[in-house]
Amino acid sequence: MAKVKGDIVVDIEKCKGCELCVVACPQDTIALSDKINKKGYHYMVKIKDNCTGCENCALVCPDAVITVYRKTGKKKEKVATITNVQKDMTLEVN
Amino acid sequence: MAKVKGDIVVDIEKCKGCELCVVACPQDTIALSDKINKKGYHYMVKIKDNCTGCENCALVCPDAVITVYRKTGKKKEKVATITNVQKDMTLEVN
Amino acid sequence: MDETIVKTEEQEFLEEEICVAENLVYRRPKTLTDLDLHYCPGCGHGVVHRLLMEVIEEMDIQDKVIGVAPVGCAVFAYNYMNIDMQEAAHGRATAVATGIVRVLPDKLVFTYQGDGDLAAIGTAETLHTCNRGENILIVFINNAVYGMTSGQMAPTTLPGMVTTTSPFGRDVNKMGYPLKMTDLVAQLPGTYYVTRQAVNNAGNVRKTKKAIQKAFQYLQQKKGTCFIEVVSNCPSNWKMTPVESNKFVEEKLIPFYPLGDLKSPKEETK
Amino acid sequence: MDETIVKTEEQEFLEEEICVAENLVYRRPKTLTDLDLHYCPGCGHGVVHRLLMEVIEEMDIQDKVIGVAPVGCAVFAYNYMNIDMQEAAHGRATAVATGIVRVLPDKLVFTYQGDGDLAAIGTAETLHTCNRGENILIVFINNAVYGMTSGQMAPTTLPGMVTTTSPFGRDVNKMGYPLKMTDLVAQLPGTYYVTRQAVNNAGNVRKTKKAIQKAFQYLQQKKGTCFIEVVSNCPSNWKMTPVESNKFVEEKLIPFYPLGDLKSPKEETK
Amino acid sequence: MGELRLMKGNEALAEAAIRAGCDAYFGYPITPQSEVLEYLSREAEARTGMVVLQAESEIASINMIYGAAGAGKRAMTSSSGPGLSLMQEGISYIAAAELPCLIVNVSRGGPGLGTIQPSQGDYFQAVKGGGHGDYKLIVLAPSSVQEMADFVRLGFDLADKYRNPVLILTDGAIGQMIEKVELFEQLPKGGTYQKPWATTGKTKNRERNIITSLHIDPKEMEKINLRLQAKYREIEEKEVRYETVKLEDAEYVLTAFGLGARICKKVVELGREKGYKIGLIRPITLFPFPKKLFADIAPKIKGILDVELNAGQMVEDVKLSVEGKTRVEFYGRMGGIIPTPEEILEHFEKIFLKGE
Amino acid sequence: MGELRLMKGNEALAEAAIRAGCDAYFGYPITPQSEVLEYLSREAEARTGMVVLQAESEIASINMIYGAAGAGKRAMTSSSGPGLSLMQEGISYIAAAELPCLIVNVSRGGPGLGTIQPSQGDYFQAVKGGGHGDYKLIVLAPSSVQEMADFVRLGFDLADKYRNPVLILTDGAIGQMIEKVELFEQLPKGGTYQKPWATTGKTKNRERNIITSLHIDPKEMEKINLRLQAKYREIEEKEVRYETVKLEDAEYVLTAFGLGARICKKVVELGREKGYKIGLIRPITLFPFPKKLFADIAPKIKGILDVELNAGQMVEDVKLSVEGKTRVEFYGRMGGIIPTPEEILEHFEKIFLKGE
Amino acid sequence: MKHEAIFAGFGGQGVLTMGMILCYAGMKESKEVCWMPSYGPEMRGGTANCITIISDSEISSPIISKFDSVVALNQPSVDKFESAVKPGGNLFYDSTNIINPPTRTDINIFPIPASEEANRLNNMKVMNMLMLGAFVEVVKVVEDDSIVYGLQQVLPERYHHLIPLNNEAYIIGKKLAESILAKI
Amino acid sequence: MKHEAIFAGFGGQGVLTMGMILCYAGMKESKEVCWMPSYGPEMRGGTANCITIISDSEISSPIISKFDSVVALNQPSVDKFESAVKPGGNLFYDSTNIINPPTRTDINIFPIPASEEANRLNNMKVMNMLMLGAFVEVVKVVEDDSIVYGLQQVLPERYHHLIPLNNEAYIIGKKLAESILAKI
Ligand SMILES: Cc1ncc(C[n+]2csc(CCOP(=O)(O)OP(=O)(O)O)c2C)c(N)n1
Ligand SMILES: Cc1ncc(C[n+]2csc(CCOP(=O)(O)OP(=O)(O)O)c2C)c(N)n1
Ligand code: SF4
Ligand code: SF4
Ligand code: SF4
Ligand code: SF4
Ligand code: SF4
Ligand code: SF4
Ligand SMILES: [Mg+2]
Ligand SMILES: [Mg+2]
Repeated sequence: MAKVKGDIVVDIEKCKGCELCVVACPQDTIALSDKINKKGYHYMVKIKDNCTGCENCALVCPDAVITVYRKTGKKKEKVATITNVQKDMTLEVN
Repeated sequence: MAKVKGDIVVDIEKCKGCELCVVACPQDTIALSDKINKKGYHYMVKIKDNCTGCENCALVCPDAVITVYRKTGKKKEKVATITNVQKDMTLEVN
Repeated sequence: MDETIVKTEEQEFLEEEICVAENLVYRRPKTLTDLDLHYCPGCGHGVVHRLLMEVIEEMDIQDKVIGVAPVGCAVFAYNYMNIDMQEAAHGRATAVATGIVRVLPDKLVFTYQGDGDLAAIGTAETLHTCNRGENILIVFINNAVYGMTSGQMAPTTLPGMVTTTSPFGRDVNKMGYPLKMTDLVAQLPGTYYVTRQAVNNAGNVRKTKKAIQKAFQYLQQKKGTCFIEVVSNCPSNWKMTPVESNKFVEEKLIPFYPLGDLKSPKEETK
Repeated sequence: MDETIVKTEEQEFLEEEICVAENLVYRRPKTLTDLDLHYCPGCGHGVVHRLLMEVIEEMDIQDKVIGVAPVGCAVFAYNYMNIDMQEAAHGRATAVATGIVRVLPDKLVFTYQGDGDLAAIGTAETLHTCNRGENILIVFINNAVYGMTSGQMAPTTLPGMVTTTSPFGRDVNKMGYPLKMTDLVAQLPGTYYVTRQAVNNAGNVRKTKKAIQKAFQYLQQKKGTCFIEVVSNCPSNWKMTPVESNKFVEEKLIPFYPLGDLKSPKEETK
Repeated sequence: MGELRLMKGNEALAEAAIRAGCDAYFGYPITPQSEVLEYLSREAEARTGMVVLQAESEIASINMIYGAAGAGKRAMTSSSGPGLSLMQEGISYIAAAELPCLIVNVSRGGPGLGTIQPSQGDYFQAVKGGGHGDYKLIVLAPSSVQEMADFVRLGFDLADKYRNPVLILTDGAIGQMIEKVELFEQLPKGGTYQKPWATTGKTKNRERNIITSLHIDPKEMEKINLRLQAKYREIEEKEVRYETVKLEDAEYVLTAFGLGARICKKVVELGREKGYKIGLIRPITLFPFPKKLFADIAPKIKGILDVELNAGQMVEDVKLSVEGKTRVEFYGRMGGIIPTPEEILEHFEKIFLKGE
Repeated sequence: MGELRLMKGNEALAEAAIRAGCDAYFGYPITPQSEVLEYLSREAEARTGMVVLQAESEIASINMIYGAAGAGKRAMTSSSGPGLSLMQEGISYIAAAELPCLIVNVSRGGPGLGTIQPSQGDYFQAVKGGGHGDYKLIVLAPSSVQEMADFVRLGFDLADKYRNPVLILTDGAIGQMIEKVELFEQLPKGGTYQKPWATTGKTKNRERNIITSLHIDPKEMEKINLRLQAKYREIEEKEVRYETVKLEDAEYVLTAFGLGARICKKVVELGREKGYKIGLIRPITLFPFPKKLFADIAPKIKGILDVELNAGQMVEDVKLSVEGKTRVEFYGRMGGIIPTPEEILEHFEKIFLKGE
Repeated sequence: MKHEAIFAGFGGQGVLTMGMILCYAGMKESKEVCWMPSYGPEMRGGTANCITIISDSEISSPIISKFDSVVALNQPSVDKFESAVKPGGNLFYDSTNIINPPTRTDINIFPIPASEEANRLNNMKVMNMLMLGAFVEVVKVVEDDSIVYGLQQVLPERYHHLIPLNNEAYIIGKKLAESILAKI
Repeated sequence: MKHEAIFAGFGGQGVLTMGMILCYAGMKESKEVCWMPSYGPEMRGGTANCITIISDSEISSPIISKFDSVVALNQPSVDKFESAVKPGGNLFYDSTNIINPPTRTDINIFPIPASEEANRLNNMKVMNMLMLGAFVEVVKVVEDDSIVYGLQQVLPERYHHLIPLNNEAYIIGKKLAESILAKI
């Protein structure tokens, strides 16, 4: 487990399954689910617990559906409360 | 008298008295008449007989009213017959 | 629904310990509305929208910014960007922005234009706006194709590239070479900051955001026209997956349209 | 009329001996009609008209050439040039020329445009025509002002220069710097030969003619777009005599718009 | 019989352009007609050597047409509402310089950016003249894919015959839909009309040709205008085209053009089923408008219901034709909404029958 | 009484723009109206801080107006025939987005490049809509230098009141001529109408403002269209303006607008001298057109002679108003030719009196 | 005879092709046919549909809002077009991937497990032929031969080796519908 | 009272100014005035003219083709406008520089040696005031005082020192016309 611990939350109904986050993740933490959302897209899910909170996935996501958390000693800039994110997508897929 | 002898013919009714030819002539051969043509312009006239046929005046004339002749030993490119030029503008002015 | 959620112990720990407000490092900017973007999966438009809204949120200039988006896939930008916006006729965004900034000189006005828009029909407006040095930011999404109208050749389409109107590949002898508007406007005295960026990977996204930040700062200082080309993708019309399209950006587009600042203020370049 | 002709002996001699067909070295080209040009006294338009017609006569291409002149002082060019011509809408000459040359690829098509026409309203057409490399010659008369409409500011008006729409002098902060279209088009791969000339003195007139000759040769060889800027004058709207205006060209315009080839074919530059 | 194919309206139009011997197409993409440029980009050059060029804008397109038509060639462009608006200066120039060419408006809902759904809101622009000055286009309104093809040939012929631009005014529905179409055979490229006025290079044995619309002397300009007006009167006399349905015994007449007329045919059927003596006039040429037909029938009928996909535009020409001699009512839908036959019939009943 | 001055029509218009509190003028030179931009370049900024910018084209001008008007400011442009044609897309957008602004057409003889002499050939373009889609401009037709000034103020007020573009349709003669004009006092810059819809930066306490004319859903688009049409009906009810001369006992009515109406006033004088019972209707608003006035008077008179400097454009609105209830004749000159009162009277006599 | 249908689904599911095949089939039988796609920016995001009309006589409006049959290949299409079926008309849908099935009782509903069956054939692309088979079995507007002809016209040459597979799918679709019809 | 005149000559001879001065003079006397220049490309090449109308009542058309008076400062203007004088009207022209004088007999012709006299005053620019003097002397549409006022309005401040010279020229013009009138 890396020193810096991170985690992500994905708004699966907004995800379009473009897979750009998957390619962007240096940790191979994420992948597309074999399920589809209401729009018919295979949405992104976490498949490992090694997220470092590097934000890469969120940065490349065209639909701004990823929220990233990172636990470090450093003081972070103030950000506001999170709204409208769903948490039920941390599925193991293969 | 220079070795190369030249002469010009001006279509005075087309001349607009812009004086550009006068400034362009290296020999000070030409000037504006104190008379005006039908359009109301002081037209260009020859005031000296030292024309070398250098063409400068004709080159800068925006109204294409100057015909130039030059007598040299050299063989010249064939040009067609001259039309529509008037010859009564070789007045002495001061 | 038949989906069962299997949480590992580790996951439970993470959620409890990490997903709390004080650890939040990235979330959708609030200046982006909650609507689903209508863009195709993987389209760079979404990334650039988000970056603009992030910068506006971070700089707290929502009440100062006025956006102009002309026809093109991003014509609905006003549905997503939670700021005052004007939709513009195809090609005329910079004229519209000129109209706005001349009467509201203290506002921060930006345009958001495609390559068809900015470099074909809007060529005259683009060049003259830059030449006058209007105090606006021009965001220029170069996806080498007319996205909205389904994939016709754009001024920036690469030589040999197949589109619906260059079905045998762009023939430079008949259709001309790709037009590098960014290179041209960089030479006009009116432009202050001219740069070419991309959003095909996280590193480039970071740089693009930086460029947008700088540009808004320059606008605040009334330095003149800022111009950011973003080399982007159009998976749908390129007939590629999003991942393939970003590879195409990397391997074909960026070599032709090299990234970096074409003109940057002296304070910055030294 | 009260004009008496006093001929000196010398004169008589000259006329007899010199003014004969075999000594003729310069006359009005026959490709110019016999009409009086409507231009103001000393206007450079006349000189360029004549040069074009001289080259066409000398190259014997009257039946190959088609000219396009848009609105501007030279809109009546078709009255003077004894060739097939099309009048074009303001700014659209190169689009019209494109239409012609695409359907008549073996003809030699040229446009004759003012600075307002080519560099303001016609910016997009100019740039894209050059970018496509249409096989035409663009003759661009830069007189730093809108001549025909009586002296408004042009894109090429010098900084500080007074015109009817810049009554306090062109303020580059509000109106932008003069736009050097020739520099821009020289960078497009579509252009083959790009040069800036002037007609303010006999030497420059000779060079301009040379440039026109070259351009028509390149058109015959289908080399792509040839672009000749001619830095010219507008005595009427500059409120100067023709002689003063040519001095202004020499002292103010040419330093800002330096003469010479901006792009010339490799065979030529070596 | 010609080749029978299933084609999209826009593609039939493009195919017909090739077959009609069109020399050059210049255009700019816009929904719902981009298929024209796309089809031609694929097909045209290889088959007839036709020039196909994607211009940098609609303004460039229309001026390229000006150049090519002035050079004596069959030239054409197509666009939709906003693009047509941009072409108005060029169209006025082309009409004034009397250049034969073909312009197509596959229109959509406006004003402004509007919607891309079909509409007939550009009737005024096409028929009254959206550009400056007094001029007229010959305006053809197809109502099927078959006519999309046929009117290209007809349009080029009329254009050449009268040295006048021809506009095909159609809409997104007709452009996008697929129907059977019988294609005419390939015609010689450039058509067969002589164009001695074209700028093709001044040869020794003729005076120079000039294409212009500038006539600075008002007397000269008026003369040109009078000549144009005389030409328009001739066109009004000779080139009126329309289709009628069940007019013989009609007490009420529906009128509509293009897509609207297709729907109204159904209305006539439905109405006749209910026993109403109802007929239809479909103007095919919007200019010249079938004035006389309307004027002649007006005193014999009880009323006209004009149906359009706009706020009421052709209805003015109907009223101008009948000069108060019968009641003229209007029913229209806008913004891309297409009225159903049932709703039109209902409206017809409400207006004309309920009071009786 | 306001300041009395001798002014050129174009300059009076420019001066009035400053005084009406115009915030921004964007324009491009074209004869016969370049004085507007020239005058404003000299005068405006120093006096009120008004923005004056020479745009790179008419297309840029109209879109700059769009931006400035969308930002809630009083914005204006002016041009002539060909320039107006280029603006048609922008005008359609402005009308659709309901942006108040002022557009001036100092028209000249067309079509095409035409002549720069005065003409009224752009009536259709102004009144029927030269752009795409169903929209209307409020159109004012001044016939004196005084009205060139007054209608700028009126125009801005109507524009703001209805959120609708206003077009002043005048011509080269009225733009170029000098007459006495009484100028109104300087009004506050920007006018006094509240514009809560303007894009001025989204503050915390309001939703974002959007200026757009795009409504991709036909139902939505139709709703917008119906709202626009309802507004136009309201304008038709409330804003009709006209002038009448000797209408009370008139047996024949002349009608003309702008410059034409000035000439026709003289015709009325000459006619009355000869004992003809002749009057004049001068529509001041071309849209809304004084339909009711014409409809009401039609049954009471023997005929109307419509006089225009074109091939017959307003005459269609006259005919549509009278619906066959009186004879409507037309007399027009084109291409910059201005008819004399005498020739009009002669034509009137020939048409209406010779047969009697 | 006149039948007005709409085919709807995600882009890539071949819904536009279904309508086209039907048109060719109709043309082969000298019927009047008319096909009208939805177009424009709503295609972004991936849904597509086409109206297809087959008739013995001239077809009036190409754009209609009520249909004799709706063929829906995904959930959004069921949601959007269920209400557009004329009373007594038919609604065909891919029952594999649909979560909220249609609920109307005044129409005939045909749940076809098309994805599942296509999956069994190892080619998701033939799902549209399955649905088309079901459609033709029920509405009988054209002959099966004509559909085979239509498929040949529409399929690019390079895919012609897939014709047998498509035909197989078509027949499966017919059978599935047949069995439902049997129950009605 | 209504007088319709046209002033015509080369650009630079001050013909437009003549009309303007007359307008100001008329306005001072509360008359209706209207001034209409010729404009456009025919100004290239240097000729200019303006129509000026002074009237006690509303002025209808600003553009007319027949004039009560024509004032022509050069040959082309005489050639162009001689035929535009109404029968019984006046034609004033600069007789110094004119080669082909007017020939009509149904109008009053006033040859004024304006260039010559202006030359004598050592300022060719005042030639227009000379002609204006002649014109006002004959047609008497405004008072001389009003002309002085008009001159002040029209002349830019920096030339106001030339007002006396202009007035002198004006009076000479009046006298020249007077002597011709005496002969009529
Ligand atoms: C005057 C006009 N012409 C054409 C169109 C059609 N049109 C809409 S967007 C567009 C181009 C889109 O391409 P681009 O600007 O590159 O934006 P993208 O969709 O690729 O982001 C075109 C041609 C229009 N709306 N208006
Ligand atoms: C659409 C349009 N806008 C404006 C004009 C008016 N106009 C005619 S020529 C011209 C510009 C002339 O300047 P330039 O092109 O520099 O030519 P020059 O007369 O100086 O040679 C303008 C603005 C026009 N004819 N058409
Ligand atoms: S934050 Fe970084 S490590 Fe975590 S999932 Fe995203 S890309 Fe992977
Ligand atoms: S980048 Fe965003 S939209 Fe794309 S798959 Fe990942 S989470 Fe979904
Ligand atoms: S340059 Fe020509 S027009 Fe000018 S003064 Fe000399 S001869 Fe006359
Ligand atoms: S030819 Fe030369 S020397 Fe002779 S007049 Fe002309 S410029 Fe002078
Ligand atoms: S068409 Fe292209 S540019 Fe438009 S949204 Fe889709 S991927 Fe993006
Ligand atoms: S106005 Fe200027 S450019 Fe035009 S003819 Fe006169 S001098 Fe030449
Ligand atoms: Mg693009
Ligand atoms: Mg110029």
